[in-house]
Amino acid sequence: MDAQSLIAKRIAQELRNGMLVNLGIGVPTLVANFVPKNTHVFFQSENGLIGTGPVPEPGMALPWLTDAGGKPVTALPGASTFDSAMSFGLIRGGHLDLTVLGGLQVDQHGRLANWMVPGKMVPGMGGAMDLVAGAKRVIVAMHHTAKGRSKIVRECSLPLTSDRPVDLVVTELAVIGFPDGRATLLETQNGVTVEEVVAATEAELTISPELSKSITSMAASGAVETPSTGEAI
Amino acid sequence: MDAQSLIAKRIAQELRNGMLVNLGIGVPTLVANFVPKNTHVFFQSENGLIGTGPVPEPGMALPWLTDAGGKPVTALPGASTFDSAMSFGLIRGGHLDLTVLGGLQVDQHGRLANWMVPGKMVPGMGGAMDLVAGAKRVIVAMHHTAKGRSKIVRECSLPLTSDRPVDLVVTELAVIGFPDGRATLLETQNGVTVEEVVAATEAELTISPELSKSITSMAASGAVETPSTGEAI
Amino acid sequence: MRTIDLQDAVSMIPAGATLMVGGFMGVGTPEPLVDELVRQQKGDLTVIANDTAAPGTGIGKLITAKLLRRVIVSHIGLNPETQQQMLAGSLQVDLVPQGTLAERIRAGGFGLGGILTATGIGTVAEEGKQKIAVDGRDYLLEPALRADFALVHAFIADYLGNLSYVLTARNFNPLMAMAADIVIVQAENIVPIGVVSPDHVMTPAPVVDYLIAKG
Amino acid sequence: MRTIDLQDAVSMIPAGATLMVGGFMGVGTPEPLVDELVRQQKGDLTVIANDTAAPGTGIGKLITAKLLRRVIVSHIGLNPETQQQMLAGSLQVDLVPQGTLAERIRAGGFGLGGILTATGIGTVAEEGKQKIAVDGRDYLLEPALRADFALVHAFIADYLGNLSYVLTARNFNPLMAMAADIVIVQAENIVPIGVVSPDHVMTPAPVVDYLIAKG
Repeated sequence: MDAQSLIAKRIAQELRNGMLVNLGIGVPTLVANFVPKNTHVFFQSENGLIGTGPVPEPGMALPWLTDAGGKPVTALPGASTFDSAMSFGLIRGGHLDLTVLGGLQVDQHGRLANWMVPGKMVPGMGGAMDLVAGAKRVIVAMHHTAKGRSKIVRECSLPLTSDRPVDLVVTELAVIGFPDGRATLLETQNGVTVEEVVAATEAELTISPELSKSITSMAASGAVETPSTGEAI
Repeated sequence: MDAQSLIAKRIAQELRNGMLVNLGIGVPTLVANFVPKNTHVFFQSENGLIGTGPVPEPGMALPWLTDAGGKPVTALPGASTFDSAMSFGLIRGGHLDLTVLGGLQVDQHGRLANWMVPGKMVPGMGGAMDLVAGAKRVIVAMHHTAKGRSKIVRECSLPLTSDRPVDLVVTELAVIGFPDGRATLLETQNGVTVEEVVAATEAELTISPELSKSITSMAASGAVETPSTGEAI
Repeated sequence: MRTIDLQDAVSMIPAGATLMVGGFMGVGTPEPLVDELVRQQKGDLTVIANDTAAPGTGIGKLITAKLLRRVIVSHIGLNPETQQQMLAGSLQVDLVPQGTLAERIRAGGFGLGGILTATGIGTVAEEGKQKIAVDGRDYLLEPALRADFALVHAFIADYLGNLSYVLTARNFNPLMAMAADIVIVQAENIVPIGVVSPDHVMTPAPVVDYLIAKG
Repeated sequence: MRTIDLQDAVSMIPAGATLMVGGFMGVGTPEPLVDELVRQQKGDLTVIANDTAAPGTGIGKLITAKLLRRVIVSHIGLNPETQQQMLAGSLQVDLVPQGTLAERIRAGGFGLGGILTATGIGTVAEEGKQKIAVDGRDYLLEPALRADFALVHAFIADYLGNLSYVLTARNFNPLMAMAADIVIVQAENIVPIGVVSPDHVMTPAPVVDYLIAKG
């Protein structure tokens, strides 16, 4: 499985029945491909739609039914549409259970930068600031590194999207959370060692007690090498 | 014609094609009976309706279609319905061309008191404060006096509905405006003299130059007695 | 969204809770929920609503049953019992201009801290409130309102919980459906998914927590 | 409401005017009005909109024609020409978070002084803005937005000017229809009075000033 699908599939495990979910463009969009069986979630598109369906069959596209990028989509039975104030009322008002967004950087307290690179890329924040400030749960889907440099940093050099910390970062190497405001390695992706994650991460990384324990028990059974302790590295 | 119809009929002359109009309960409601021919106005009911029609025929009342007092009404072709935020967005946002409201007192600067009598009647302001603060034009429909006392007073003894002055007060005796913030007698109702209005009015009353002129010209033709000058009395 | 019996829905509501109740002079009020509150004698309630209707109708029934400690409303003029309980000191009545009330509820549901309105300036409604100037004009800061429960009346609900309202029974219902921790809906008609066009859904299903099953 | 020819409608708009233009990445933008603005070479305009679409689409056409002095938008990422004009200094780009933009426009149309939102706190979006605490939480005061003209796209207009929008072409259109001094509507379909149910009217006729007659 490629890195993007790996990330999307892991995030899809966070989906629960009845959730209202907003997926950003790029890797987050792929999460829709991995919704667990018997789990019904509502996908919101911030241009005014709940119940976004897949890309229409050839010849069936309607110019008035698109995703937030302006690309034709379909609507599932039970869909609803609304204006932009309502769309962001759902987001800002705490009705959105989960948003999955791409990231440029996440700092070790969980703060996300994902909307501009000064002097280079200034697309505008679109709905990103509202999504991070307003969603009940924010998950960042991104590659662990870019051009060999960690995207999980001590301090963001890029402008923040919000001062509200995200809840989870899922990369092709690891799942990182921010309990007590500290970047904490919760899981490694299949076949990745804690050392590999730590080596690829600039931020101070706490190893979660659960992960330490499971690794220790695996080590005891000879499955892996003894890892570093559960202390901050 | 009774006093209430006289008031309502005069106010109806202020209606213009395409206006959005909100009528309060009581005398204001009667204005709908006197809409000039070939004038189409939209009547808004603040419980969420534009296009309020007359009372339904017997057996045709619908529990979900009422006026702001909860009484069954009909809807005219081209009606629209909306929630209470939208209803008051229309009012507060300057989309309402005219509101006609009852009054308890109006002071000589045009400020209206019409929502409570301390220690006696506390119905709540309902939509009155929004209507007076927000409508493009506010007309008060009321009797000139109550129990022999002027309702157009120097200063309101009752709590104000808004500090925004109303535009016009129409009583069974007179039409009074507030140019430059001063109560100004603009018209007398048919057969009523300026003196009678002045005598029935506690507020300082300026006589409008137009009214003075027309009275003077009528006096010159022997129609009325010479009135007081256009000065404040 | 889950379906629930009327009795179980009301059992969830503890005494002392803050409820938003849809309706305008009783029109668009979920009467079965009101009746069940009376039957279960849920007391000490705070109700946020447009008005207290009239005795025997909608919220008027809660007044008559003396279940309310406090109401936040724009109008009580058609219910003399509300006035009596207010004067007797057994009921706290907070009067709010109707448009301000609607926007404060909307703000609560839309994640806004409050609203800035000129309504009420220069009147008793401004007492105790912060004034804020924007572009040289004064506005009152009126804080957002939320509730523990919203009791919502819909004309149509589909099996997912998408709601539509009808004519003047809409009023405060869609605003309240956004502004409470738990949203309980009584619908006149429950229809299969897809019967209501996406454009005609006024409250999207994900905000609805419970839909009262037909008895 | 009056009906008007496309050409006459755009003739009303002076150079230098502030326009709100409906649409989201071009979807729900009144293209005939945009095309006519280009044909009449109305320049020096300020546009308030969600985004600048892409070259050849919606507001992108105004960008390409260099008719804009300033845009107040949430996103310009799909239009490299907007970025070029911004970097060249010929176009002022004010970026506003999308939800904040929607609410500021709504506030302008609903007579509110502005909005109180937590979005943007701790980011560059808070620069120069007043912070206001309500119930112990900080919010940014974001002032209301209004325009001289709103260019609105509707799916259906009736002869009175009642408007309905369709699916994701709704977006900013109903908000903008409330927030401008003069509201000009281009509708895909114009239908007799009564064809649209009162409950399905999304913008009531009295707020519409001009409806573009079919050519």
